[in-house]
Amino acid sequence: MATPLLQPEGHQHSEIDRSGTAATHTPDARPLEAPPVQDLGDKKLSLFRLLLRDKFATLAALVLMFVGLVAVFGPMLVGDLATRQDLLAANKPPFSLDDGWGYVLGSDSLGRSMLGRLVVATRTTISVALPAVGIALVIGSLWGVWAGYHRGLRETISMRIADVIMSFPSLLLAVVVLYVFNPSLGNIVLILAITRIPIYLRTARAESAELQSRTFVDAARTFGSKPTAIIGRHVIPIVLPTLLTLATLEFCYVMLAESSLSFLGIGIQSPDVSWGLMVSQGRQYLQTAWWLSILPGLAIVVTTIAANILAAWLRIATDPAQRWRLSLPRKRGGRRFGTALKGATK
Amino acid sequence: MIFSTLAVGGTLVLSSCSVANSEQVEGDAGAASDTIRVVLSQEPPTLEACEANLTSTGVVVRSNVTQPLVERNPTTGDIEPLLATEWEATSDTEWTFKLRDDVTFHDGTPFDAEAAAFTIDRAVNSDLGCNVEGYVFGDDDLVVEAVDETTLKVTTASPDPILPLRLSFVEIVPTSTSSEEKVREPIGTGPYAIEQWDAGQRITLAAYEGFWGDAPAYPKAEYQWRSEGTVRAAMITSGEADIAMGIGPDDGIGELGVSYPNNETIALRLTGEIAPLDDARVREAINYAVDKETIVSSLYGGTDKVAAQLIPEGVVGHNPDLEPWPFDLDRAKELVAEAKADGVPVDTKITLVTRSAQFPKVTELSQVLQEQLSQAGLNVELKTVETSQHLQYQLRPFVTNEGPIALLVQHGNQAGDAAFTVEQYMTSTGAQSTFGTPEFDAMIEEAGLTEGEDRQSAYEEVFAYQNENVVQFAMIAHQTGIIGKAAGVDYEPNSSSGDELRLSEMTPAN
Amino acid sequence: MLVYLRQRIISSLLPLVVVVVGVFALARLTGNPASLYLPLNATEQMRADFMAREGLDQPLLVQMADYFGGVLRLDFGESLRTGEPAAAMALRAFPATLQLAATTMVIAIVAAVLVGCWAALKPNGVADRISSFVSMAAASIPDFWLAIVGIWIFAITLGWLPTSGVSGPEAWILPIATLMLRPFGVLVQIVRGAMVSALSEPYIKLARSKGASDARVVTHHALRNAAAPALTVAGDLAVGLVNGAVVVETIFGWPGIGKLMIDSILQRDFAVLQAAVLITAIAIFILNILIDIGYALLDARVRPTVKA
Amino acid sequence: MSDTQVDAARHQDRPLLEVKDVTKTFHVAKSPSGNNRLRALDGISLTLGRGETLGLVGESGCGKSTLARTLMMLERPDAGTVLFDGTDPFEMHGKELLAWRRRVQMVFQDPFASLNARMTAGEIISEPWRAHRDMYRSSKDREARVHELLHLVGMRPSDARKSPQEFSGGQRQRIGIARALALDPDVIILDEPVSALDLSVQAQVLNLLNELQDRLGVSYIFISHDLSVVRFVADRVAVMYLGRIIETGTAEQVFDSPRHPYAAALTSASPRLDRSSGGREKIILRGEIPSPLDPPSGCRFRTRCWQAQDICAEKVPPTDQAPGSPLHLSECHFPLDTIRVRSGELTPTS
Repeated sequence: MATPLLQPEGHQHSEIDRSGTAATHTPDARPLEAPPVQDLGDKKLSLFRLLLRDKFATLAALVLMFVGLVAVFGPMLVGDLATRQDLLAANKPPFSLDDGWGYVLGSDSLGRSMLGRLVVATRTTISVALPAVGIALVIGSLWGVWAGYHRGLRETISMRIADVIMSFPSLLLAVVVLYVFNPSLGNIVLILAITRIPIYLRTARAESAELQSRTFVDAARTFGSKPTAIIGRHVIPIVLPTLLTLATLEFCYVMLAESSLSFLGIGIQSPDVSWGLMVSQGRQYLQTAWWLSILPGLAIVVTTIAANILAAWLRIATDPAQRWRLSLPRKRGGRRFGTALKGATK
Repeated sequence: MIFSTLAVGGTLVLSSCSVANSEQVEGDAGAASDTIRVVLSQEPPTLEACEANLTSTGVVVRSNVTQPLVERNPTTGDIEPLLATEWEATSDTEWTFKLRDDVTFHDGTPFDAEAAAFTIDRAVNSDLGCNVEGYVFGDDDLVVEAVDETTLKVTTASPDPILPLRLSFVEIVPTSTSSEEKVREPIGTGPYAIEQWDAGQRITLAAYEGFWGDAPAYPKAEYQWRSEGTVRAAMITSGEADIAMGIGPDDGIGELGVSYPNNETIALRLTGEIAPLDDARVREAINYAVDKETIVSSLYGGTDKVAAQLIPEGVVGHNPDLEPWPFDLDRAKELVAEAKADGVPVDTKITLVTRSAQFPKVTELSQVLQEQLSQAGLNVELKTVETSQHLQYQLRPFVTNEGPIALLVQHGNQAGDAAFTVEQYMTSTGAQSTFGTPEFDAMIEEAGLTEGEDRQSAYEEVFAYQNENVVQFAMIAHQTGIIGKAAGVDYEPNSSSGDELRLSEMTPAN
Repeated sequence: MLVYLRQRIISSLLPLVVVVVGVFALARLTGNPASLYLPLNATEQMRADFMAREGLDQPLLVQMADYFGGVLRLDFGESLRTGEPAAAMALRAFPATLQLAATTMVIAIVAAVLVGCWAALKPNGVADRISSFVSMAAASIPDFWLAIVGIWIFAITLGWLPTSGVSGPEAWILPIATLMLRPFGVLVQIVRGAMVSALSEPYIKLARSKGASDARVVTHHALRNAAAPALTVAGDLAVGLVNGAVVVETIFGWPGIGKLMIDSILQRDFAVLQAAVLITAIAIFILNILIDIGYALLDARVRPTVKA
Repeated sequence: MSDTQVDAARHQDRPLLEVKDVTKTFHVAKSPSGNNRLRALDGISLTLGRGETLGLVGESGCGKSTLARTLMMLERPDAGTVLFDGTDPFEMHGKELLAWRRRVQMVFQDPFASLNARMTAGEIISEPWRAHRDMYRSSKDREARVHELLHLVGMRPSDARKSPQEFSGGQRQRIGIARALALDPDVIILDEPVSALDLSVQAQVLNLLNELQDRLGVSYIFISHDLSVVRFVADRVAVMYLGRIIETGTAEQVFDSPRHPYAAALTSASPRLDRSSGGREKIILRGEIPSPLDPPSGCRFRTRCWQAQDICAEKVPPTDQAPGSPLHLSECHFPLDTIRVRSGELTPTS
């Protein structure tokens, strides 16, 4: 059987060519039908303007801003409302102004204002979830990017460490830390952060391992760029949106994990209060006082959804290759939220 | 008679049915009539008879699978005959028991004095490390002797007026039982024999046809376990179970909850040798500051009783005349201020240690206590720990270096005699006592040697003395347990139901 | 592939040992189990006896050597709590978890693929918006709360399902529904995103313009592209489930490994804890390898090259 | 091009780049025969003179790209030496290495993959200077130089602010060339620089490359499987087969009188820009390229060669000089000048 000597396609793809350039690129695609974007000199300003074009993203941003403000200033405003007990006025239903605005969301099983407790819990929740996600994100991502870029032994060892952490019972870790040390906020943050590092580590490694074989990374190597410079310039900016989207999903996970720790009695301890703890403690009262668990649960759900919407939007807005989509007229705007996540989460 | 409440209906006939298939689906309507379904809060770690004083084991085993020689009537506190028909102290240290001669074990072997002697020897004198040994007997071994088939002689190292009470915790097993290792599924003389244990899922018991007493109303019993109180409650309301143990006041059991005094008392135990708790005025202030009435009425739906002492009514030594400390915040503040004026460091942080999930609403209670003590002008910090950690605070050697501690304790006197309480909680070297006084120690030791009426009044004095002169405790409440009970079952729980759930007292309601 | 498998298995052995050693050491940091297993009024002598009987009076390294010596003879020790062999307890509990996890993942993946594809066909359409909100909400509801609400509604109020337990197929519904929410929510997002990307690729547009039906485009072209990220995420989610759905197992009385682990931790039942961790760690390593293989089959780009 | 050192070096006699016996083996998953060593380069030797264009041709998988990557130090050879101006870059470290990097640059095959889509054209072109901080220190200088480079490759200064998505393939490749020129290299390795482009665009880019060479005096190693393109740009040509160079010579020598049967087959198959020499019959090779994991013994081409004899399986053919042209080398036991290149005769008979 005779075969043509030269393969007709203009695409060289040998077994030893490990460049792995994305096979999805057709050899001669015309430029994407990208309409010229207005001059994006001032990125911040235009980001803001782009945001305003998207109702959902704007709403999400407002919700998050509100949550942030409540976390920072709320506790000052509510004063001792969150701690003032009145056993004789326990479990008052919400949406009644009989006891003043402080009790508009009802009272809990000790007669404390639900509003006040939700506000105080906002700060605790955020100050557990944000640092936990942040620490895991920074450590896991940098480690994963580094391991994936260099491959070889560094990659193998890193992945096995990730395996170890992932198959380690996080509850044991929690009990140990809380036993040997104290169940302080800092320790809970630490546990949640450590156990979530592998998620970022694995995702960042996979992306980075793929990126380090890209041609533009090879190009950077031929200039003599150092690995750290290449990672900083070519790998991290591309991996970051995926990792950030992942982080917003993780933000939700961490809030839930913290509430599960509370459910098992080893999470945030009274008199500190978080949304998760409120849901956990309120579960007993589902049939007698539903608001004890529903209201903090709603806070978790709304915050999570807002964070996810904004993250999906941000992912597009920060990607020059996709940004034009946002400036299209409304009905054609393709991926407004919920874009591709290659990230792994649990 | 012993089981006066026991009613034998026509269901007796059903007991002759062969062992039904054990894969009966719960909720099966047909199952309701001949199987009593109980849901516990945890799976028994073992059913070993010599561990039956553990609540989770005893609730299944005691009086159902195995029986002791004598038993304590939970209502009257009297010791009543069971496998032994009569007993007497033949000397200061020697007791003689007359045993029944019509009893057989589930394997058909007859019960006799030898089996009883073997059991006591195995539980108390062996190296098995039985829980009952540490729980009801001291360091000294017992000398047991089977005089004849139906006569048992027990000799103690020192005089022990409550030996029969102690022996009521020893569940009799046949001599074929291993004395080398513990046995997960014991053979006993009780109305039910263990049929099957599907680890992790359920235990089924079947009525023993050769039982010496009246046959139980339900030919079969099935135990399951769920750790969530709301789920146990739900199983009653949805008809999946007939009896649910350990229901909390907000678990949603509704009308089907039956409350009973469970002999548990909650109190704050104060480290009386660490400032500022070393000042009696501060300890008194804590007693005044706790608003027990409101706690009981608001948190516990008014079913608990405000406590004045560590044991409830019905336990030998309970002092009926003792009044609970009144709630008087002003007086508390005054006492703290006085102490402060005398240089007592009342601003020192006091750690209020509680154990998560120890009893219903413990989290709520601890926050209330923290708030109320703070109102009195004390600096109180809350610390919630899990069981293992809690024990480090509860038992000697205590946690040190954590400053003054107010420990929330839940004490249950299962045995029905104040001796089991005061030796532990009130002597200056008691395993669970932080301090005491020499006079008090002497008083307690004397009380332990008394009998009958003297014993009652001696312990009454001990409790009064504690409140007046020692004040190691700030009493809160005698608790009430709630059992979930399906409408189709007649059962009246009593103070020992939590430790010893007598299936033979349960009958189908008509 | 075989070379890769062998290397992977060898390189996974060490982490396995690390996990067990770590659990061994950490568990013993949480204090002495003696007081948990002895009566409250146990004497010092009884304590000492207990420690000697359980070998807990030995130095940590000696205990560890003893343990690993036993493991090599397949003796994993006995439970302090029940006196049963620890390995038997772990092996008994594990299938319950595995069955639950596997069923949950299969249903979650199928449902997520269907919903995700449906949403992706018309980005920003009504279906898309609804599924986005529902899936995100699903992923952010605390599972224990949902479990209790589920029992309340379906077992108590409606009486359709049993509250808990493992009897009969209908007892699986609530635990699975509770467990699958988060995997489902996250996977819908992934599938939808990947599908939107895939559907906007030129070759898909070409296929569509040639008149291929939506269903065909989705199943023959786009889904294959969307599978890789979905597999990664699904794998990690499954690892989470295999490691024990503690909360769901606790509430529904499901005799699984997660519940066994938390009980063993709280009861300081070291031998059982170690056996349980070991068996889940092995399962997770196997799962990870399967994910790698699946990934390699799907996408040659990430097939690991083995370097000498 | 004011670097005096470079100028001085350029006037010496020895070749700018000398590759001797370079071998590169990859370890891969095992083949059916149990071999896991893939010999991508097997004793490659070649030279490149100043201002010269060396065309490197061969089928996909023959090792061309590996050679390019090795020359760029993206891969390290297992054996052999690479001498650039008499020194081995693989022995270099630190500043010396960085200085060498400046002299050798590369243009990649895929203009879509070789440019980071998140950067603007200006950022891409100026990226090399981030590693070479001594060049164009001020941002003003850089900007000016970027505009200059854009102009050099035929683009507008305003293009500097655009991102790669906004350009066509040809424009992107121009940006890639501008980036390669940013460091003022002496040698540019062009790995299939036009194969991803439309035919009309190909010609434009090739013309640009020729023009740049004339203007800047750079040397090219031009890798392609497209013979017509190579013929258009190359001064000399090297033909690769399964990791070895089996024939080198001037473009005329290799194209018009190939000595190795493979080169003959290759050149016969190429559509010719210049038809003046008269149509040669196309040679159709039988069989697939053997797996590089299990290359044939002796002469690697023997499995597809129509004149293979027993000796071809036993001995690796020696290097053979064409009579009268000492620089026209080939590796064949039976070079083609011993038989007549005539239509019909070369067609395999099976």
